[in-house]
Amino acid sequence: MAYRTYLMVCAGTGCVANQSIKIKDTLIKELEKKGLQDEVAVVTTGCNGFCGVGPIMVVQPDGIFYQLLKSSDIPYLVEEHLIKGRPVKKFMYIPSEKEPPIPKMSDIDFFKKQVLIALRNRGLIDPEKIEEYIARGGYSGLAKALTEMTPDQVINEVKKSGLRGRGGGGFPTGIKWETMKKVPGDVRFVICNADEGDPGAFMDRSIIESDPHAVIEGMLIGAYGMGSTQGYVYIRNEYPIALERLLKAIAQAKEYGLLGENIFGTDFKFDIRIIRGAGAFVCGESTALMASIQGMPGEPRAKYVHTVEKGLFDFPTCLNNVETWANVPQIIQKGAEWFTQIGTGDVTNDPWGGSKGTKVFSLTGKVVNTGLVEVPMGITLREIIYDIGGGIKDGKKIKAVQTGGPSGGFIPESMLDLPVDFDELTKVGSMMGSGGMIIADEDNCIVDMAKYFLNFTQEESCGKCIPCREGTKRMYDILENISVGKGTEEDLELLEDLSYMVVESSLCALGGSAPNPVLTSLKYFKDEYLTHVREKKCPAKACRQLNVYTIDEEICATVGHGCDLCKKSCPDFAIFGETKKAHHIDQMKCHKCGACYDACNFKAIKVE
Amino acid sequence: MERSIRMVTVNIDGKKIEVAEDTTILKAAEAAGIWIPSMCYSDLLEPYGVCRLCSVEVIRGKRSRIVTACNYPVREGLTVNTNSDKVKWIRKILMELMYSRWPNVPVVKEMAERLEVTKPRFVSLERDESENACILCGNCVNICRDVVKASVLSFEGIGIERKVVLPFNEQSETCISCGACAYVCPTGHIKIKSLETERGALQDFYLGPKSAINIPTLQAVPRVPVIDKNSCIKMQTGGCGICSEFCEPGAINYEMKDEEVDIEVGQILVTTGFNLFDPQQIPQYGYGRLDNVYNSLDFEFMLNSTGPTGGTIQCKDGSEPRAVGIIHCVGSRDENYKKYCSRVCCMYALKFAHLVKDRTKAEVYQFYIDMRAFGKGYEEFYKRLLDEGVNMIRGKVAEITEESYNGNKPHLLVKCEDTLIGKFREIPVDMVILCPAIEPAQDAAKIKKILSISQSPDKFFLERHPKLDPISTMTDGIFIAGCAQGPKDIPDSVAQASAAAARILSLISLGEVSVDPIKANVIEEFCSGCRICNNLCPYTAISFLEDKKISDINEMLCKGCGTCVAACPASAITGKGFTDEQILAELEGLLTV
Amino acid sequence: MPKITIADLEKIREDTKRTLNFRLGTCKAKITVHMGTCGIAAGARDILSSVMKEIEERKLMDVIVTNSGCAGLCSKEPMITVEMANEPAPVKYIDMTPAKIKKIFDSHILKNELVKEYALALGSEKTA
Amino acid sequence: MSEEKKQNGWNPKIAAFLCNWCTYTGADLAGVSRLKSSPCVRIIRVMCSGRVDPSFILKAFKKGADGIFIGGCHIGDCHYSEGNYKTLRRIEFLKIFLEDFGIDPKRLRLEWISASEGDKYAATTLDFEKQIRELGPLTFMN
Repeated sequence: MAYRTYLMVCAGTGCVANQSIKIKDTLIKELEKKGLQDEVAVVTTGCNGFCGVGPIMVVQPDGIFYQLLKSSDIPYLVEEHLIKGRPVKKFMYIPSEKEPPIPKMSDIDFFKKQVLIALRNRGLIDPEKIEEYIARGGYSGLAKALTEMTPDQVINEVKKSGLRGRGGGGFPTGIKWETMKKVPGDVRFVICNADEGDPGAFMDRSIIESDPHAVIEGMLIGAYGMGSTQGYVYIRNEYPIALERLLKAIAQAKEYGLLGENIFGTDFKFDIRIIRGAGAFVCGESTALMASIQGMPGEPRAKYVHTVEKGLFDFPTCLNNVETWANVPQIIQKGAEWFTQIGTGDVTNDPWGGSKGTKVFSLTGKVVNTGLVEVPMGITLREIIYDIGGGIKDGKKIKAVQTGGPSGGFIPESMLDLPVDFDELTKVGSMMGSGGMIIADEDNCIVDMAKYFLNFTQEESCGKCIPCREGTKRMYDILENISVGKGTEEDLELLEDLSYMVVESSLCALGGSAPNPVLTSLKYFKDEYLTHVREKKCPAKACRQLNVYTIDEEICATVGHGCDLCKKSCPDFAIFGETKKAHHIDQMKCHKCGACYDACNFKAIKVE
Repeated sequence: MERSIRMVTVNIDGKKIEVAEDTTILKAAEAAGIWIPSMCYSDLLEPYGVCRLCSVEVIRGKRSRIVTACNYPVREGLTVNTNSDKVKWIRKILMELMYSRWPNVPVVKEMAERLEVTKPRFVSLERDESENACILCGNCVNICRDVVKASVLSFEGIGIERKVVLPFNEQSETCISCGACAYVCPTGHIKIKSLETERGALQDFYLGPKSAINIPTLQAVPRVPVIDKNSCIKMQTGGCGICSEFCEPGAINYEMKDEEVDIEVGQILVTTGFNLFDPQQIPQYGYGRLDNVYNSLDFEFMLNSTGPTGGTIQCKDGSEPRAVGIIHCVGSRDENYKKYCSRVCCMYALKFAHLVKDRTKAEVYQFYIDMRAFGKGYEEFYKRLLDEGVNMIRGKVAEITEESYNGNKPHLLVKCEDTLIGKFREIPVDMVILCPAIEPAQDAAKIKKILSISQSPDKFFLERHPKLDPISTMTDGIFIAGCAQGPKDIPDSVAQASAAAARILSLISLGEVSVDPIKANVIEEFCSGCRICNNLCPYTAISFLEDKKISDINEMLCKGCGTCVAACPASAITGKGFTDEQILAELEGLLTV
Repeated sequence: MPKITIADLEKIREDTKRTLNFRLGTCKAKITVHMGTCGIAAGARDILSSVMKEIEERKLMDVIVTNSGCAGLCSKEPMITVEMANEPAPVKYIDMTPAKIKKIFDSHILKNELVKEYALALGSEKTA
Repeated sequence: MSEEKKQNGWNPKIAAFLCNWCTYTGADLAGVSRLKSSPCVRIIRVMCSGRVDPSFILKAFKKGADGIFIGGCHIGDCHYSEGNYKTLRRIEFLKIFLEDFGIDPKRLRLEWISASEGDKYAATTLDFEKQIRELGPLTFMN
């Protein structure tokens, strides 16, 4: 039956968490009530990327974008838009109070500057139907590779495309595949690293949720190129929806004969097994991941013998990130030339020469439009934050951008015109990493943020080697002292010493990159550290132990009428004053926990 | 396909060295006499690379990199700088980290001095001041998993919480107590505890576990190493196997197993020997309870030059005893224990006395009931001892207790009644040697049942005739000799053994054995095939002939007991020598007088 | 589903192409049925279903149907606007009946000839 | 006739079947150690107490034996390992229907005497003789 309209309801984890499934059910019920169920189809799609304003629905073919929907809005919306054909302005995206709402999805600047390769099918297909993926040109890349290209041609194509690892290392994928191909032996493995342990990063999750077949086709092509017959997807158990969709996709692929024996009639056979990660951040590292697949505890080993020579079960193994695999079908289908047009640098003779293609970033933090953006390499940070991200929330001033998750670094406001690509970011001490991009504004304290990231890596360290286990703990203790006012200037120097030592001598990349947040924050925000150390003050007032909490007598008495809320909330009974009169804080007893500041609804508590 | 060993030249600290490819930098440097610090490296194990102390700077083209020497395989044209400033700086901070967490571990302190690290700039919150703290080097976990293949020890917890644990922190059954982890632990954090408590000298001078492959004693015949099955790792879990690597002639075969071999023999000579009576059954003597109370076997251990003390007579605390008491008839000639005299104790007790006098300046007291020096030259030896000043006290020892005068070292007090002077005496000694009774071997009853020979009341095997034939038993072809027949010393045992051997050889030289004629046989006509007798015979001599449908007796197996003769309802079986007619005739003769 | 071959791949792509194009809005012709309150009163609903039926029967892969609010000329309802990809100006038809719809499909949609007698005017209002 | 025999010099006739390995050797030991045992016991040597056929016992009573004594090895000590088990079985059965023949079961006695129990052999024979004397001679109505 031909539908005249399609309601694309986003079913990414973000929107599902905001009840988008409930909205879908109300929609179906409403359409049946209005008798439109034969004309209007409801399709659940993967994540659209604009998670900040979920639950999202896009009405096709007119391309109208609705956001922040509630199931109570549905009857009105069906009536207005689907029956009377009038798009409802109330639910559209409003860039800011002054500007009018923007109906068309393509006009919203969050989407305008994005170039979709890995996420090209997001919001357009139902990820649980293989036919829709095929309709979008799916598996034609595999067909082309299997029937028209030899394995070496496939590898060469990827090499020429200048594709580099999207997991964070940025190692040219073509070279990795080529070295693996050279190693003798017929048993070899291909692994997709969907562990994604960084806090605040959800690119891989969205790719698998919106378009699982892209990853499967990518692995099939890679396996054909490298001559592997067995693939593994190591996916985090904390991604239930992605896991479920991947399992369905694999089942459908098997049913269609795209996985298993003699695919497309050729003698190429390939199978994929899912391994569920138990949520250890260290298992994102390749050798630890392989140890985990082998049933051993996730502990990295020295990579002096590369995993492409001796990896899983001591056989040659090629491990790539989800996004890397997702790019491969497009490269094969549209050719390396097309891929090199996007991105920076020149890769014709040196694959390290530039960063080609696009990168998916999870834009979070103090930015207006938080969500998932896929931008061409070479775009500047400023464009991402201001054009796509819609600038800083509540008009605050930006302080720093933290890229690459806990292994990345802080980039100060002065360097926002830095084009985003592997080499530029590493030059300033940060790293592309998996793609986490957290925006910090003036209210964020750099010491506190560095402490947060270091606490994460220190807790997630596998504890095998001395520098990472002991070094990061000592660094964390020093940062802890600084944030409670016990830091000294030698501490800063010691902190730098320890950081360099940990970077240089750690056994694996986790230890090698854990100090990056500290190093970059020391490099660009030395002054903030000094205020913490010298004046024992935290400019952003995040390190509570350094604040002094006093009550503004006047506001408390008149506006708050001495409501006693703060007195009740104070754990140390440091607040005195009868009801109806102004209260005051006994500085001796106050342990600066900030409970009163949070409790007072009239902002009577002042913090210096 | 095995890659041929290619030699590569490597430049370490300016020295050009030729080594096989894939050897690690650490080994190559060692070959060139260059020292690289390492804490978690052990030759027995795959390099684990966790302490990072062996970090060195590797220069390839213009890029230099810090790598760990213990597991970095060398390649052609590699230049290594083991002492650049950067390397020294990294090692210094690494050492500070370790030193602040484990300040009193000797291995760490020593390495810290060597790397000139005196005082760490910070204090580790996880400080562990004990000398044998675990420094998480992982050697024990790795050796247990890779070499011993028992995988008992493992790491638990990640990051700073990481520690080595036994499964569920309990004594694990899969641990084969091979001691490999204790051996390989650099700080002595793991100790081996002997669970069962041996008594006497074996316990006091316990020298710790022997290696699984050892020569039992230097006087062993044949003097070849043997493998102790329960403590050999290869036999337990299939790991290790180092001894076969080092045995050039390749004489070690792990597959050899104890086999049960059936040998056809004509005669059996039972020389199962004796056991020493366990003196613990006499609590008053305090054996196993008090220190320095040994039985004669323990003392023999001490006297033996290859024994635990190398021949010197010493108390448990190592000092030389000032006085030694030797007690005869412990358990022998005693109504409550063994009524018989064990015959040999008096003489070896005198030997002990002589050796104590000879090797130490100790006073010797012999507590005896009757001095039985009956053998050739024995009495003269006894006289010699009296001249050497051994104090002979005739009386059975009542009790041994532990005393200490005004607080100095406690010593033993032997209480007995000296029947020659009619007084009750208490003699302070430092050491007591008990001469326990000789009792039959533990499994004597089992041997008796198997060979169907009989035992005398004192449980030694019963000889056919005490005077005329002490070496054969009631059963033809089975002979006994030595202490299996009763307590006796070496000369008597040798005499008996030779006699038994001679008797057996005479039978062998005869070539045939005269079988006594008393046999049973079946009269075919009478036998109705009722098969009552078939399973009656303990020697399964009676079989059933299917074709003739009658029972038949195998002459060689039949011992002539006649039970089947009496049982046969048709009296179809006659017993030669004891036929019914003969017995009835005897009856006739006896009763008609 | 037997082992898929390249041909099957093409076939599946064609079958689901229509739904996909729909989603992207790329098409040859676009028919908008005006369903303001007056339009519905004048029977715009059956016009819409008849347009859908026409598309169904003719298996047109690239014709999009949308509805919109009242076009302003209530007396002439039910009205539809037909926009052809290659023609610049949309055409409004008035007093539609299922029969007229069929005629419009035959000539305008398929043969690109305007049906003058039903057409009200070319072009559309200027929007601010 | 039986009363006078009892008083004036009647000596009971006791037939004894002794196993060659144990009781017969025990009897020999008793003799060697000069122990006093009952003279009226007339000994028949058999290789094993299992050889004693119950019919012998009946025939012996018929031939005028006043008491019958059977000596074998202790259970478990039998030279032929199982002979004495069979004897024990047979004698128990025999005792049951001795009464039917008018013979007092006390006239038949089975004892386990090992080769070294000379004293036990002597004591048992004396006791058995005393017992038979009380019972008096065995008479049949013919």
